[in-house]
Amino acid sequence: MIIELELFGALRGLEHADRMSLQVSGDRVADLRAALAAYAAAHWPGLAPGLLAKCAFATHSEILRDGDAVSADVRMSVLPPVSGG
Amino acid sequence: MIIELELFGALRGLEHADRMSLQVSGDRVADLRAALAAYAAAHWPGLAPGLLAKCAFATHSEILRDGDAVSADVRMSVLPPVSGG
Amino acid sequence: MSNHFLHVSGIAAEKLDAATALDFVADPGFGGATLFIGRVRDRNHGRDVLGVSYDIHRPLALVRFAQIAVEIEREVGGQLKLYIAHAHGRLAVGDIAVVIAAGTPHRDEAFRACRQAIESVKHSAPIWKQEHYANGDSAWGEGCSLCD
Amino acid sequence: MSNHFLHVSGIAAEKLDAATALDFVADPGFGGATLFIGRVRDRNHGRDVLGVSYDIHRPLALVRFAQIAVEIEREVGGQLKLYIAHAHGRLAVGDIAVVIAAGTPHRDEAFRACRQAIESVKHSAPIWKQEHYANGDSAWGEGCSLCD
Repeated sequence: MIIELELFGALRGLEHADRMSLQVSGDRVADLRAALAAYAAAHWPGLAPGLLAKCAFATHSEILRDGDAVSADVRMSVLPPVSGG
Repeated sequence: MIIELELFGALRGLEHADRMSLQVSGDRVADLRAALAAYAAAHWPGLAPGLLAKCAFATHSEILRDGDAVSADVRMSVLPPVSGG
Repeated sequence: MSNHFLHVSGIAAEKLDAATALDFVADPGFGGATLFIGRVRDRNHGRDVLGVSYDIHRPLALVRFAQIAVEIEREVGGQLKLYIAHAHGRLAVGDIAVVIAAGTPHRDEAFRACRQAIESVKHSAPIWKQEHYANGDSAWGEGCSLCD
Repeated sequence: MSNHFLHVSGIAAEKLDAATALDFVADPGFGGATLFIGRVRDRNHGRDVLGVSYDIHRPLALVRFAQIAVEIEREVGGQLKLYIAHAHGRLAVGDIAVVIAAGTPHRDEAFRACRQAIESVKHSAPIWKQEHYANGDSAWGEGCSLCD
């Protein structure tokens, strides 16, 4: 399915955009994570090693775990390690 | 000798004044403390038991100990337990 | 929950303000109020900093701020008013990035609440800092992963 | 020592003010500032309080505030701006009795400095509080002895 992604922090600069769509095989966060890793390997040469593994995936109300389900109806946010304050 | 005293906190209310003079036999803070205790026993019926023992004696720049000297030339302050903030 | 003020400031529209935070947490029954202000520094890790840009996931940040308030209320275990506000967008050196205030009956709870709030905001709120350096470079902060 | 602001406020002439304290401790090199405000509460030990009168030994209080600043500078071990001000005279419920602010490069030092300052002021500065109750009574605070 196609998942709509919203990007934050360093990821916006890597994609040169704050939104993107991604073809995902499977319906879990882990599948989305794998699909994004494959996309990043092809398109984000400036990606810091290990950064994607530290990114969380979230809806607009909660952070999901790798075993949670994703749906084409729900836009997902990709959250790099946070550095507010 | 005669020592001039400046009173603070509850002591002002007991003496109904913020200054007093006291005849002291001896030249140490301990002698001043004893003289004030004798005066209080005669004139301060509302004095809380044990309060005078917790009072410190000070110049305008430092707190003195019982063995330190006092002088008729230096006005002393009597400091009850503190409760600022 | 009316005793929590949860806010993500749009820096273009309004500057963060300590007085607003302190007014919010005042109460006739409260003897202590604490405040933390985080500002943009002119140096970090030995580099000259001209400014900082904050990126925020606004809806998720407000959810997280509300969770932080509930966690602190449980931890402090008594009456509490809490104010959390974070700037969004580009800030210059000296500008206020975050304001946290806590009001409680006694001072120990106010200090604990304020400290816990800033630590939680820094470590778990969906906010990202990009530093802009004097030499023209920019870099995103290292940060804390939100994965378990 | 120019980084310490040591002040006993005359309440008749001026109200204590958080903004003044925060401005004083700001610095381009400082990322964190903390503030503590102590206010007069409407109840204490179960009694309704109408107001408080503070008596202060002004010269000795300024000496003690300066000592506290030096102690904290040694404890924190780095750059520090510290502001200490205490009201003198009669205050109503909600009025500010004490304002302490600390600015440092990083937040941990700012929290430690602010907390140590208010504890030291409360336990060792020559200041006395008299509470005025709704029933017309007044009472001096129990307090900490300054004898060794």
